[in-house]
Amino acid sequence: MFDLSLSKEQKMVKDSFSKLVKDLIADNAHEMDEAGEIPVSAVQKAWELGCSVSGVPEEFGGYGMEDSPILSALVLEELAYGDMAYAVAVTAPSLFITPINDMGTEDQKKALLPNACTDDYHVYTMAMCEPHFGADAVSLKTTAEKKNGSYILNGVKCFAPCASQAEKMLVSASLDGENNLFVVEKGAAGLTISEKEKNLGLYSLETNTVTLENCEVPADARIGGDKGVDYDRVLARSRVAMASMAAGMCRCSLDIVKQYAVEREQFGEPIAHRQSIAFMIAEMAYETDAIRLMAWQAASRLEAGKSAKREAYLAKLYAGEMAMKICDYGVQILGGHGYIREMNVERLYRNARSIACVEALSMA
Amino acid sequence: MFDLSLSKEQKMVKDSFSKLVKDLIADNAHEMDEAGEIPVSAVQKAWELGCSVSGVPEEFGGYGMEDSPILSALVLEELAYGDMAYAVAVTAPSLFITPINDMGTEDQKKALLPNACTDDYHVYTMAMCEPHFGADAVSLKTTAEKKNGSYILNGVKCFAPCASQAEKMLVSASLDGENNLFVVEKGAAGLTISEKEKNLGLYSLETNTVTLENCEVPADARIGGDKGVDYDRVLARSRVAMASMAAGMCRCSLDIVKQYAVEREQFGEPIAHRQSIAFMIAEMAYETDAIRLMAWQAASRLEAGKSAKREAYLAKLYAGEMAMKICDYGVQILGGHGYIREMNVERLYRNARSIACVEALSMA
Amino acid sequence: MINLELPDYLDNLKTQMKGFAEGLLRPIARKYDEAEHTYPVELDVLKGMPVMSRPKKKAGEEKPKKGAERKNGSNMSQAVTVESICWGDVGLMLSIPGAGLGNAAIVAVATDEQMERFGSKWAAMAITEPGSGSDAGSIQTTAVLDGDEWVLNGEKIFVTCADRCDAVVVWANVDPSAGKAGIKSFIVEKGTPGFTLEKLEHKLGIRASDTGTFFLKDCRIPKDNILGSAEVKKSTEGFKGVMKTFDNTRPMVASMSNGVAGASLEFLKQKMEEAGIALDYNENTNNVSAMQKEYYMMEANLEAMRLLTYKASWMADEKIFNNVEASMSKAKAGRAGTLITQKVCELLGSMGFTREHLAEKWMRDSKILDIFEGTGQIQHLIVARNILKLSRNELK
Amino acid sequence: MINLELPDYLDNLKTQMKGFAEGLLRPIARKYDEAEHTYPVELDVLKGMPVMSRPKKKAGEEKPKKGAERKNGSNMSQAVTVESICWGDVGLMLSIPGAGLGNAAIVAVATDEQMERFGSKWAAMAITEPGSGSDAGSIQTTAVLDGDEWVLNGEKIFVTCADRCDAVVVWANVDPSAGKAGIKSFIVEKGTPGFTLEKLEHKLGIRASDTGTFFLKDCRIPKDNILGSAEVKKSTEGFKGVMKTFDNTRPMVASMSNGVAGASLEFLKQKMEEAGIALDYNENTNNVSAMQKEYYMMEANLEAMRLLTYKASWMADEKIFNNVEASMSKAKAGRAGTLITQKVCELLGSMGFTREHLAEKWMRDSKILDIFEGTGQIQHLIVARNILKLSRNELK
Repeated sequence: MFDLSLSKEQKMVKDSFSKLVKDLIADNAHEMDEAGEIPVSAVQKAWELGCSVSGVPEEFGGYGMEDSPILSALVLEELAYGDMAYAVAVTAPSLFITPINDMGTEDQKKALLPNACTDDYHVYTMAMCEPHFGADAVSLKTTAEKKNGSYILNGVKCFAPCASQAEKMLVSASLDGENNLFVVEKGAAGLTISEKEKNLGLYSLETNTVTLENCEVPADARIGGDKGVDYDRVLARSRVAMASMAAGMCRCSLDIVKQYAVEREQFGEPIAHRQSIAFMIAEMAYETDAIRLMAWQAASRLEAGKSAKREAYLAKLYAGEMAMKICDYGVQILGGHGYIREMNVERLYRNARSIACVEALSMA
Repeated sequence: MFDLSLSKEQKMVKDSFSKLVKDLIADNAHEMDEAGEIPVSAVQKAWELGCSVSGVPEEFGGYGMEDSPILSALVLEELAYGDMAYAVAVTAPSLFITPINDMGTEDQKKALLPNACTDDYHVYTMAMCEPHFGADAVSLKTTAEKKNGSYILNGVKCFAPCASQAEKMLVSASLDGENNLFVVEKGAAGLTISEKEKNLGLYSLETNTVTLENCEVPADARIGGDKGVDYDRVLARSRVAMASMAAGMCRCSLDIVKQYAVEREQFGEPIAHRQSIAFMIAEMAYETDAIRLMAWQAASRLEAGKSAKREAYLAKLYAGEMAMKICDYGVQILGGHGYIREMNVERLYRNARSIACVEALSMA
Repeated sequence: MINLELPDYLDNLKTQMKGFAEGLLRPIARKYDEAEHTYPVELDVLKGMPVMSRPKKKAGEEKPKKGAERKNGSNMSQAVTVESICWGDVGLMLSIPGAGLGNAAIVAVATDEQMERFGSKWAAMAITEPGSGSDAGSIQTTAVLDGDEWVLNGEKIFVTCADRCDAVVVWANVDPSAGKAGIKSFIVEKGTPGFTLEKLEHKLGIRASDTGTFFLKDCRIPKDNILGSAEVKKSTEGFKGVMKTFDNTRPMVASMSNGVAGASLEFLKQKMEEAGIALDYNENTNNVSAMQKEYYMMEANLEAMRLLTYKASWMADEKIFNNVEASMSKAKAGRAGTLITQKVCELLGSMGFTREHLAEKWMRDSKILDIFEGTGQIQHLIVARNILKLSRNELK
Repeated sequence: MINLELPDYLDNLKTQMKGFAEGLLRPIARKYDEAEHTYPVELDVLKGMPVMSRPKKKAGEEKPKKGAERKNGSNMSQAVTVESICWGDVGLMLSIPGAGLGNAAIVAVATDEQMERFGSKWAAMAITEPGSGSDAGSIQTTAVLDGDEWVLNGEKIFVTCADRCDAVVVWANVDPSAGKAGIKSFIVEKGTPGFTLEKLEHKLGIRASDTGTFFLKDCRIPKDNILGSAEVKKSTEGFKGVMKTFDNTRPMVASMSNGVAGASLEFLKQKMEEAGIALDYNENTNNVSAMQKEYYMMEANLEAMRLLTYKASWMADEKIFNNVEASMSKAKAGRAGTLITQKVCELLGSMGFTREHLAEKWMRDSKILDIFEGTGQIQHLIVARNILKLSRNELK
C-alpha cells in the first residue's frame, strides 16, 4: 500500500543519525564551515553507524542488510539537517561502494568492496561533475578509449568529494558514446588531483578537481564488465541523495525561522504575527514536505528495483529550485541577522545552491 | 533629458480618451463581453478622437501631426483600461495605416491611406498570427511567391481583428525567407475569412481566421516596394501596443482591488488590513508601473527613429508574464466574487493572457 | 514501511476512472462549458456512483486475511478517483449526481440514521453568505428550534449544484450570542417551504456547474436534520467540529486541481511530441529547450501537488489528524495548478487562446480551486497558525 | 515630454563609471571578498569622489542658457553612477571613502554650516539596534542635552564602514516619553570619548565592507552635531523627517541591486555567446532554448528594476514626493536582483558554484540589498499603506 509510516528499522536508523547530528554537528556546523574542515572523529562516528556499508553483503565486509535507497534517503536528510558538507563527507564512500555493490561484477565486488567496507572510515569517492559551461552528467566530455586490453581516460572533473584523500575513486567517462564508470586508483599515472577547491558553499568539505591525462586503467576497472553499468540508475540514486539532503537543509532552515519568528519582536509583537512572515514559513513547511516526498517516491521505485529515471530527475530538479527558495526565505526572515555567518541560515543559503549546480555528491 | 512628465498635448490626448472610456466603456465592458459585440457608435466616437490617423499627413487624410508611438502608447493604455477588446477594435485600422504611413512607398500612401483615414471608422486590419503549435511572428509559415509580376500568397492566419469587415488588410508572409507585408483586398480570389473565432477572452472583439489559397496580389501590394518593410520595426510597434494595453488592464484590475480590499470586511476588518492582501496590491502597483515604463522606453526609441527591437521584445515578454500575474491577483483578492463574470476582474483575467499568446493586435 | 508507489488496485482504479473520464466526460466538456448551467443528461448514468462513500475502518483495523497486505483507505481511493475524473472535466465532476460537497459533510459526521435518510440524496453545501466568505464564523443565517422543527432564516451564496441537488447542507447559527460556538449544519431538502433558489451565477470557469444563491425565509425542517449535536458548548469545539469537514474536502479540492493541471500538461506534452520535442528526463535543464524546461518544472510541481494530496489523504485513512496537511495540499495544489494551466496556455501560443482547444478552459476552471473551500490565503493562515502555534488573535 | 532615453551625458557618465569600475574594482573584487574587512588601499585614490554630492536645484529651476535643453538632476546621475560602480563591486562601492549612507543623510538634511564641518568626512549611518531592526521607531539609544553637549548612550549594530569612517550619523531619542517623535540623528566623530567600535561582523556577502557594532557610553558631542531641529513636535513629523532620508537612500540601494544583477547577467551572456548561444530578441520565447528564455526574462526584470529606480530618482530631482516610488524601486530591485543572481548560478551549473568565477559572489552580495535600508517586506508595507491610505495601526 501507499505508506508514509516508517518501519521499526527505518525509525531506529533515522533516530540514531538524528541523535548523532544533534550531539556532534548541530552546534559545530558553523565553526566547521569557518575552519574549512570536518573533524575526522565526527566522520568516523557516523561511519560506525554503517551508513555506507549496511547494504553490502557480509562476505564483502558489509552488514548484509537490504541495499535500501529509502533508508539512505532517511539517513542523508538527517545528516544534512546538521550540515550538508558533513553529510557528503560521511557518505562519500557510498559514491564508490553503492554502484559496485549494485552493478559490479562478482569479481569487482570481491576485489573492491572489502577494503572500502572496513570498520574505519577510509575515503572512497566518485568524480562525476565537469567544470565547463553547459556541463551535463549525461553528455560527458571525459572519454574512455579501449586500447590493447586497457582503457585510456582523458578529461577534467570537478567537485569530486574528498578526492585528494581517496584510496580509489569511480570516474564517469564516455566510452564510444556510452557513459561508464571506471575505477581509478590513488596515484595512477596521468591522474592529477588539485588543491582543495574554493566553492560558494560547503566550506568544510574538501572537493577537488581531478584531471585525467591519458590515464590508463585495466580492463576490469570498468564497472559491470563488458555490459557496463546502468548509468541511469547511478544518476537516479545520486539524485535521490541530492534531493534528500535538500530536504534536510530546508527542514533545518524552517526550524530556525519557526523559533526566531515567534521570539523576535518588532513593532511590539513577534514578527510571526505578520502574514508576510507567517505565510513564507507555511510555504517553507509544505515545500520541504514536497521535496522529501518526491525523494521518497523515487527511492520507493529504486527499492522495488524499478526505473526511477523520471522520478529522480524531477525530484532533484524540484529540490534544486525549492531548496534555494526556502533557504533564501530563511535569510530573509532573519533580516540583517540572517546575513551574519554566525547564523546557520547563512550557511544554508550558500549550500542550498549546490543542489541545482552540482551532481552526484552522494548516493541513496 | 530622461523625462516622465507628459507634454500638454500628451496630457490632453490622454485625458480625452480617459474621459471617453469613463463615459462609454467602463460600465458597459461586461455587457459588451457577454453580448459578444461592441456598439459601432462607441467605436466611432473613439475614432473621431483621431487615434489611428493623427500621425498621417493631411494630404493623405490624416491630421498631419507627428507619428508618435508614445502618444499611441498613452491612448492604448487608456482604451484598454476600459476594455482591451474595445482598444483593439478601435485601433485595428492602425495595424494597416501605421506600417504604410511609416514604411510604404509614396504611391502606396497616396493609394491606400486616404480611404482608411476618413471621418467615419472603416475597418482596416492586419493578419499576423498563425494557428499552429510553435507559431512565431518571425518565422512565418505563410508564404509569398513572386510569379510573373504579382505575388501568390499561401497560408493560414488567426486572431486577425475584425477581418471579416475589413476593406483591406495587411498580411505578413515570408518571401524568399524575408518577412514582408502585403495588402489584400476584401473578396480577393483565394481569400477565405472564417466566422468569428471563439477565444479565451476578448469576447466582444471579432477575430477571424484568414486562409490564403494561391491568393494573387499585384506587385505594388508589397509594402515598401522592392525593399520591403522594416519588419523588426513593425513588430516593435505592435509589441509596444500590446505592452501598453497590458498596462491599462493591470491598472484597471489594481483600481478594482484597491477599492474592494478597503470595503470588504472579513474577521471584523477590511481585508486590506491583511499583509497577504496588501502586499499583493503593492506588487500589482509597481509591476503595473514597470510594464508602462518598459512600453514607454521602447516607444521613446521608436519616436527617436531608433531601433527598439530589444526594448519592445522585452516589454512584451514582461507584460505578457506580469499582466497574467497581476490580473490573477485581481481575481484572487476578490475571492469567490472575483470568479463571477459580473466582476470586471474576471474579464481581465481572461483578456490578460492574450498579451503572451497573441501578437500584433494593435500598433503604437 | 515507507512506500510511495500506488498499489496496483489504486493504479487500476486510476486507469479505470481516467478511461471513464475520457470516454464520458471529455467529449462533452466543451458542450457544457458553452451551455452554461444546463444539466448534463449524459451524467444520469452516474447516479449513485460511490464517489462519496463512507470511509472504511482504519486501514490497520481491518483484520487482513492471512498474508493479505494492508490496503489503503477510502480517502486515498477518493484522491485517485477525483483526480482522474477531473482530468476529464472538473465542472462535470461537480455535476455528478450525489457527489456534492454536502455529501462529503454528511459522510463525515452524519449518524447512521441520517445516512439512512440522506445518504442517497444529492447534497449541496451552503456556507458562504454575502457578508461572510473566508470568515465562516461570521455567518448570519440563524436556526431556531421551535417544537420539533428548526426554523432557518438567511441567505446563502456560491452554492455548488444549487439547481440540481436534492438537499443542501446549510450552515446556520443556533445561538448568535454564543458566536461561532453556535454554528451548526442542517440538511434542508429541496421543496421545503421558505427555501428558494434565487439565482444562478455566470462564472469564469466550471460553467457546467450550477452555482447559485438561496434564500431561507422561516424555512422549517425536522429537528433531526441537524448534523452533529445541537448542544452549544462554551468553547468553540463545536465550530471546530463543523470546520473539520474541510479536512476531508480540502484534499478533495487539491485532487481536482491535480486532475485539471494533469490534463493541461498532458495536452501540452502531446503537442510537443507531435512537434518532435521529446521528453527523456535525462539532459540537464540548462541544455534543453525552453519548452522542455518549463514542462519539466511543471511536471515536478504536479508531482509535489499530488504527493502532498496523497499525504493528507493517507493520514485521514490512518485516522491521523490531518488538519495542517489538508490545508497544505490545497494551498500548494490550488496555487500551482492555476499557474500550470496559465503557463500551458502561454506555451501553446495561439493554441492557448482559442476555444478550439481545452487548454484555455482548464486555465479558467483551475482558478476556482485556489478559491473555494478556503482561498490559498486562508490555507496558509491555517498552516502557519498550526506550525507556529499561534492563536487567531495573534496571527490574524 | 515623455522620453525614457538617457541623455548622452548620462550615457557617457555610465560608460565612464563602468570603465572605472572595470579597471579599478573588478580586478580586486575577489581579493577583498577573501580578505574580509581589510581596507582596500586601492580605493584611496577615490577620496572625495563626488558620489554623494549636494543635490542640484530642481532641474527646471536652473535657468537654461538659450536653447540649452533641460538636464536631469543629481539623483539621476547618482542612480547611473551607483549602478555602474556596483556593476564593478558593491562591497567596494560601500568602501569608497566618503560615500557612506551617513553622507547621504548629511547631504539630505544638513545645514550649510554642517555641510562645511562634515561634508568632507566619511560618514557611516547607525540606526539599527539589537532590539530594533525594521522597527526604527523603537530604538533605545538616548541623547540628553547637557549644557552645550549632547550625551549619547546606547548600542548600534550593522553599521556599514564602521571601522573606516570618520564619523557616524547616530539615531537617538532625545525624549523617550515622546516615542518616535523624539528620534533625531546626530553626527558622532570617531575618537569621541565613550564612542567605541565593539566588533566587526562576518557576513554572507559584501565582505569587503566592514560592518560593525558600536557602543555609546556617556558619549558627549557638540550641541550643533544634531541633524535637523532639536525640537520634539507633538506629531511624529520629526520622525517622518528622519525617515525621509530613506527616500534618497532606497533608490540608491535599488541602483546597487541593478548593478550587481547587471554584472551577473552580463557574465552569463558572455558564457552563452562563447558557447554559440546567440541573443537576437527576435524569436518567440516558445521556440528558443531554456538558457535563452531564462536570460530574456531576467533581462526584462533588470529593465523593470532599472526603470522603477530611474522613476524614483527622477521624481526626487523634480522635487516630487517619491516616498512610495522609492520603496517600490527597492522592493522590486532588491527582490528581483537576488533572484537573478541566484538563477544565473543555476544556469552556470558547476561554474556557478565555484569561487573561480564571481557569479557565486554576486549571489551572496545581492542578498543584502533586499534587506538593508528596509527589508522587502517593509518596502511592501510602505507602498501598501500609501496606496491603500491605511495607517500603521490598520495595516500592521
